[in-house]
Amino acid sequence: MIREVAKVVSNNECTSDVYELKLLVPGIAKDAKVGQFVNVYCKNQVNLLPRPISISEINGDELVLLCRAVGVGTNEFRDLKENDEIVIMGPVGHGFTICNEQRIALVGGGIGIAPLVELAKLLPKESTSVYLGIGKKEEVGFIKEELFRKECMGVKVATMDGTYGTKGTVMDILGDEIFDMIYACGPLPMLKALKKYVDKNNIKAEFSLEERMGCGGLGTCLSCVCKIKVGDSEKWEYKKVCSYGPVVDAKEVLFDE
Amino acid sequence: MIREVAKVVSNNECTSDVYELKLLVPGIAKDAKVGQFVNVYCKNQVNLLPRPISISEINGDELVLLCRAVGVGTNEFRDLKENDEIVIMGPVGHGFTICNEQRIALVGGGIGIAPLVELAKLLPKESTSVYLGIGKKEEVGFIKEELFRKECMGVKVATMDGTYGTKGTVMDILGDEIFDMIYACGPLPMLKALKKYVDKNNIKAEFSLEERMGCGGLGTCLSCVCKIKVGDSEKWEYKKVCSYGPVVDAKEVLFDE
Amino acid sequence: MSRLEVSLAGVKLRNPVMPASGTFGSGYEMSEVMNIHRLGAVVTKGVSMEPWLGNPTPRVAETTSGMLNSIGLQNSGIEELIKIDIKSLQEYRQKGGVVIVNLAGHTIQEYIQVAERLNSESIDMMELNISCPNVKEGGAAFGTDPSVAEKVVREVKKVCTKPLIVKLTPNVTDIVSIAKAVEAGGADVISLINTLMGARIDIEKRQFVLAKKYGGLSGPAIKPVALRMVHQVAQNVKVPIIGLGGIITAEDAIEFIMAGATAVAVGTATFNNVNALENIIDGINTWCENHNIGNIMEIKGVV
Amino acid sequence: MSRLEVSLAGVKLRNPVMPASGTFGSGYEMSEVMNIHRLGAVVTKGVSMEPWLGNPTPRVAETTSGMLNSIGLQNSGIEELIKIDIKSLQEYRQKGGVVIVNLAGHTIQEYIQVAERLNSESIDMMELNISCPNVKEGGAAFGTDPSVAEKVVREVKKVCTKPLIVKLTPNVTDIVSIAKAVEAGGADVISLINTLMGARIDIEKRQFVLAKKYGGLSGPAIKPVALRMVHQVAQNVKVPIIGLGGIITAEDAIEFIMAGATAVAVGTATFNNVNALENIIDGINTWCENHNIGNIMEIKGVV
Ligand SMILES: Cc1cc2nc3c(=O)[nH]c(=O)nc-3n(C[C@H](O)[C@H](O)[C@H](O)COP(=O)(O)OP(=O)(O)OC[C@H]3O[C@@H](n4cnc5c(N)ncnc54)[C@H](O)[C@@H]3O)c2cc1C
Ligand SMILES: Cc1cc2nc3c(=O)[nH]c(=O)nc-3n(C[C@H](O)[C@H](O)[C@H](O)COP(=O)(O)OP(=O)(O)OC[C@H]3O[C@@H](n4cnc5c(N)ncnc54)[C@H](O)[C@@H]3O)c2cc1C
Ligand SMILES: Cc1cc2nc3c(=O)[nH]c(=O)nc-3n(C[C@H](O)[C@H](O)[C@H](O)COP(=O)(O)O)c2cc1C
Ligand SMILES: Cc1cc2nc3c(=O)[nH]c(=O)nc-3n(C[C@H](O)[C@H](O)[C@H](O)COP(=O)(O)O)c2cc1C
Ligand code: FES
Ligand code: FES
Repeated sequence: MIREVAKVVSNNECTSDVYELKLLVPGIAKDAKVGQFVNVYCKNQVNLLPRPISISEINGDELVLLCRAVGVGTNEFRDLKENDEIVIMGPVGHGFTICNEQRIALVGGGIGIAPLVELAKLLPKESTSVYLGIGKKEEVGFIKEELFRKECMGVKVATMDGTYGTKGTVMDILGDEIFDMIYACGPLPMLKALKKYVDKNNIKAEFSLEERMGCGGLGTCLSCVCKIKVGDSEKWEYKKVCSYGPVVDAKEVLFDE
Repeated sequence: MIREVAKVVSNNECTSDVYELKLLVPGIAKDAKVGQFVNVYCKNQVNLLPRPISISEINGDELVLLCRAVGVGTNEFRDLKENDEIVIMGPVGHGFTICNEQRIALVGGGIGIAPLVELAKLLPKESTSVYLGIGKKEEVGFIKEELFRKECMGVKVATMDGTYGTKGTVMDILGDEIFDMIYACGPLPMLKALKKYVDKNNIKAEFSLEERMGCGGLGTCLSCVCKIKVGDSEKWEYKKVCSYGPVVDAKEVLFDE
Repeated sequence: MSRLEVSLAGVKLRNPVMPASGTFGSGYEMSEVMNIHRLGAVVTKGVSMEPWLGNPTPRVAETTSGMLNSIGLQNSGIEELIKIDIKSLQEYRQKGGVVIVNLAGHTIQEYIQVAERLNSESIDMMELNISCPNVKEGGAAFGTDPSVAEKVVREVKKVCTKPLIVKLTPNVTDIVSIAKAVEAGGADVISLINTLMGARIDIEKRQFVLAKKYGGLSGPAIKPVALRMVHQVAQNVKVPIIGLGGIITAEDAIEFIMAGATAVAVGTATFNNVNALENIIDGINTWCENHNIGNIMEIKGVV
Repeated sequence: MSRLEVSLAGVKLRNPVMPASGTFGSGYEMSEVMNIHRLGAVVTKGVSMEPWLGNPTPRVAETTSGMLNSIGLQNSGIEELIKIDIKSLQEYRQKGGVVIVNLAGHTIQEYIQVAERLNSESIDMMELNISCPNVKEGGAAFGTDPSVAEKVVREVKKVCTKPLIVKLTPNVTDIVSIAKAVEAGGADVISLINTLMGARIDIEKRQFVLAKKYGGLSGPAIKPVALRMVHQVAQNVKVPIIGLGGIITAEDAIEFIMAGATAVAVGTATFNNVNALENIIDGINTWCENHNIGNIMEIKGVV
């Protein structure tokens, strides 16, 4: 993990609030692995905390981030222009484990699609199907359907309002398919539903989690914890999303009701 | 007084730490009078208070400011580029009163020279002599000697280290000249010395004062006070530099020892 | 009742936004740069019986996202306030504005005198400042001990014929006990917070930036402390609360109302932007519109 | 004696800069991103006798120039700390680094047990945290009443064989009386400040950002309060002081030393910039060089 000044290669608007940021950041890119994240720091000095953003793609010296503008930080980054500089720290955390199962599903909800892009490239095309859930048709702008189609054997999309693909959530397009392995990232309600699904069907799965962070993955502040089961018992302990995760074994993780 | 977004016309380096900022700011410029000041606000949101800066020149829709980079704010403004925007409020306060005396001196110390530039243009050339005190030769870069020579009948310069003009302070070049009116702006020690001089010789004088400001001239916070004599007695009261001043009658003002 | 209308101890405000005492002069100074008729109330700077000189300068220092002040309640005394300031606010008041006068005193007796003097004047409420960190006697000395605070309020309440707001200092271990004490003493409204005591040093000069060393910290830096105290107090008293401390935006103001405040006051923000108060009023209104809120009090204390 | 060397209750530090407890793990986590051997001391996160679970999430919230935390002293207990954390710091210690363990407890008895257990370990000092705002019993409950604070310190001091630092909470009316009390109780060093209690509300969700509602405010926002308290305490006690609260730059650190601190600690700054501690050490050194200062203690308390 290092702190590095990244240079903006490009910053493209995908939808009204999602943008794709390509950064030249050789030191971090060299070590980056699929499913890890980086911290982006605000220029505005009133905002001290790091903004954790998943690594969406790793292209040589460059990292691609897919960001949704939701607050001060992500709005600040939206205004970055080519050649601007921005401070980044990473790569952080434990990413996805590449498996060699036959029937693999990538399940992404909203901006949680981001870390699945690199993953799609690394998994065997013929084993991997993609299930994406978004709110409405406009969001097709960031889901990289083309890329997923190229790298995987099928892509299904659900929209909440039914304006594109199937109407409903990503759970609705998973249907009754049988999988050996599911990789997922997305909003908490989606992960909760998936958790029930994989537990019930006894499917292996890895979830990429989100939690508010203080130190941004140094592992020193203990702000970003999630509940992880201890052995096979009912017991759990708080583990750090930033360093134990962000990707965790779905069997281990416990969500609050 | 209005709040206005100014556009930077130009920003030129005069010396290693002084720069000349030309601003297109029609609303404020229209009302601006010699000796008044404006407040410049920082982009950096951690710095909330206004930076009071004298109006150095008024040219139609444009104001010229002469700034010395001494801290966060004045360093931020130093980086302003052509066409950048910056928030300004003004014009603020009571400026200099134009007189028609025969023997007028403009006395400026360091960056205190700034408000005297416009004043030099307004006073009759043949009555007005200029006395400028600076630290060292390099600072000749901002004192606008040419302009003063054009507008006034003589310019004398003193440097602390003797590298330009006379060695010493501005008090040393005033010598034994007799004046009817002195206009002065500069560091406190200079004003204190001048105050003794004009009191002793019973010369009319106006001083432009500095004090730390909260509201920046709205007159609402009472942070910027100076001691002003009440009538002819020994008594004094605190008056606001921002609205009673920044230019005050030298006879009225009291400096702490 | 209109969307932003609120009521403080029976006094109707057209909206819950007012300037914080000491940051707005007496209001008329601001007429040049803003439309003061838009304000829910105007709160004048602290006034004492006799004129007070205030503290030596520098009286302000900038801090990260905040500022320190040690004005020391400079004011020209109650007679001058009545003659000039209150008079100049009459047009505002006649058009439906609420005028609140902030009271300063070195002794209980002085507070009482000021309150008595004001009873017959054309003002709507008085705000008792028992929280100024910048004067030796009076000020915060009265606001840090529950029994002293209760006594001051009770005594002033005996003479004061207008609804009485009591302004609390945050420099205490237990804000709830102070709030309960002033409520018991008869406060009609509680306002909080005044400034936190702080300092800044100029390391090149090797001295404090403020002539008086310590001053009162205000601005966005203190907002989390203010918000916590407003919530704590709202949970424990029945009288309405005016919340303040670091409000810069409409969203900040809404946080205070959700924490339990009935109205809010804005100080330091105005120094950074003369339009702050108007922007906040507009912003609250828009937010309520977008969230289908009929009257702002629907979100009071919802957290 | 080198330029930056200072001494705290007989313990020599190669420089006056250390991380703030709870913001640096136990130090070894940071070895990946910085050279911890440069630090004057390492202060470990708070440790209790048994493992503590900590609070539900969200545990942090950003505020203007600051942050709130309500970690709740999650830790794996003293045995784990000794086995893993203290062990991993031995290389640092052998090379001249000072190891300080921060103690947490729900009861006086628990503090005593932890201190006793640590006496025989290879550490240099203990820091008693009687100021954590995020746990119900213990923590700040011990730090807000002078007589309770004195008692806790006296009892721990009876068993503790290492120099004892006592860390104070700023959420009090009179920091001087608390400082005097812990000095009377036997504190060898006083550190201040811990966090100010604050809150933040998410107005769209209509709930507090932190799961526990209130949390501890740290970062540059609180620096003026910290600096004022360090100065007040330095004027009134004889034991050395570790100053902290909002230090981001070397200049900030120098302000604390000029206010009377012998050493400084840095917390939130590290979250924003992992190089903060090293930058501060370098910056103090350069400043001293430029100002012809032979040893940093020449400027201690100069204001
Ligand atoms: C491991 C991880 C990976 C992520 N990957 C992406 C991604 O690839 N693309 C993307 O658009 N977003 C991603 N997020 C969410 C992203 O971190 C937040 O949207 C962002 O921090 C919001 O910052 P802000 O300043 O815009 O919002 P504000 O609400 O102004 O932020 C205030 C504070 O809350 C924190 N915060 C707010 N929302 C979140 C959140 N959802 N998760 C964690 N912290 C939050 C911020 O970091 C900041 O400290 C990821 C989060 C995590 C934890
Ligand atoms: C009426 C008036 C006219 C001025 N005219 C000029 C001018 O024409 N050119 C110029 O270069 N400077 C001028 N100054 C000084 C200028 O205001 C300060 O240099 C500037 O505010 C410093 O801000 P900073 O952020 O760079 O410094 P910092 O030290 O970081 O500022 C911190 C705070 O202290 C205040 N402050 C610091 N120094 C001064 C000072 N000398 N006077 C008042 N406030 C101060 C700042 O405004 C700010 O609130 C004038 C001051 C006054 C009062
Ligand atoms: C310059 C200044 C002067 C103040 N004078 C007074 C005063 O006279 N009476 C009073 O009750 N509070 C006074 N205060 C405190 C404010 O009313 C308010 O409580 C505090 O500034 C916090 O609000 P803010 O963060 O919005 O500024 C003053 C504050 C400032 C900054
Ligand atoms: C995430 C976090 C965890 C903390 N944990 C502890 C702790 O375990 N023990 C303690 O004494 N102080 C703890 N503190 C308080 C800090 O040590 C420090 O006193 C405070 O943050 C102020 O310093 P700063 O502004 O430099 O962060 C913690 C602070 C933060 C931000
Ligand atoms: S973000 Fe600090 S431990 Fe995870
Ligand atoms: S700066 Fe506020 S009264 Fe002068």
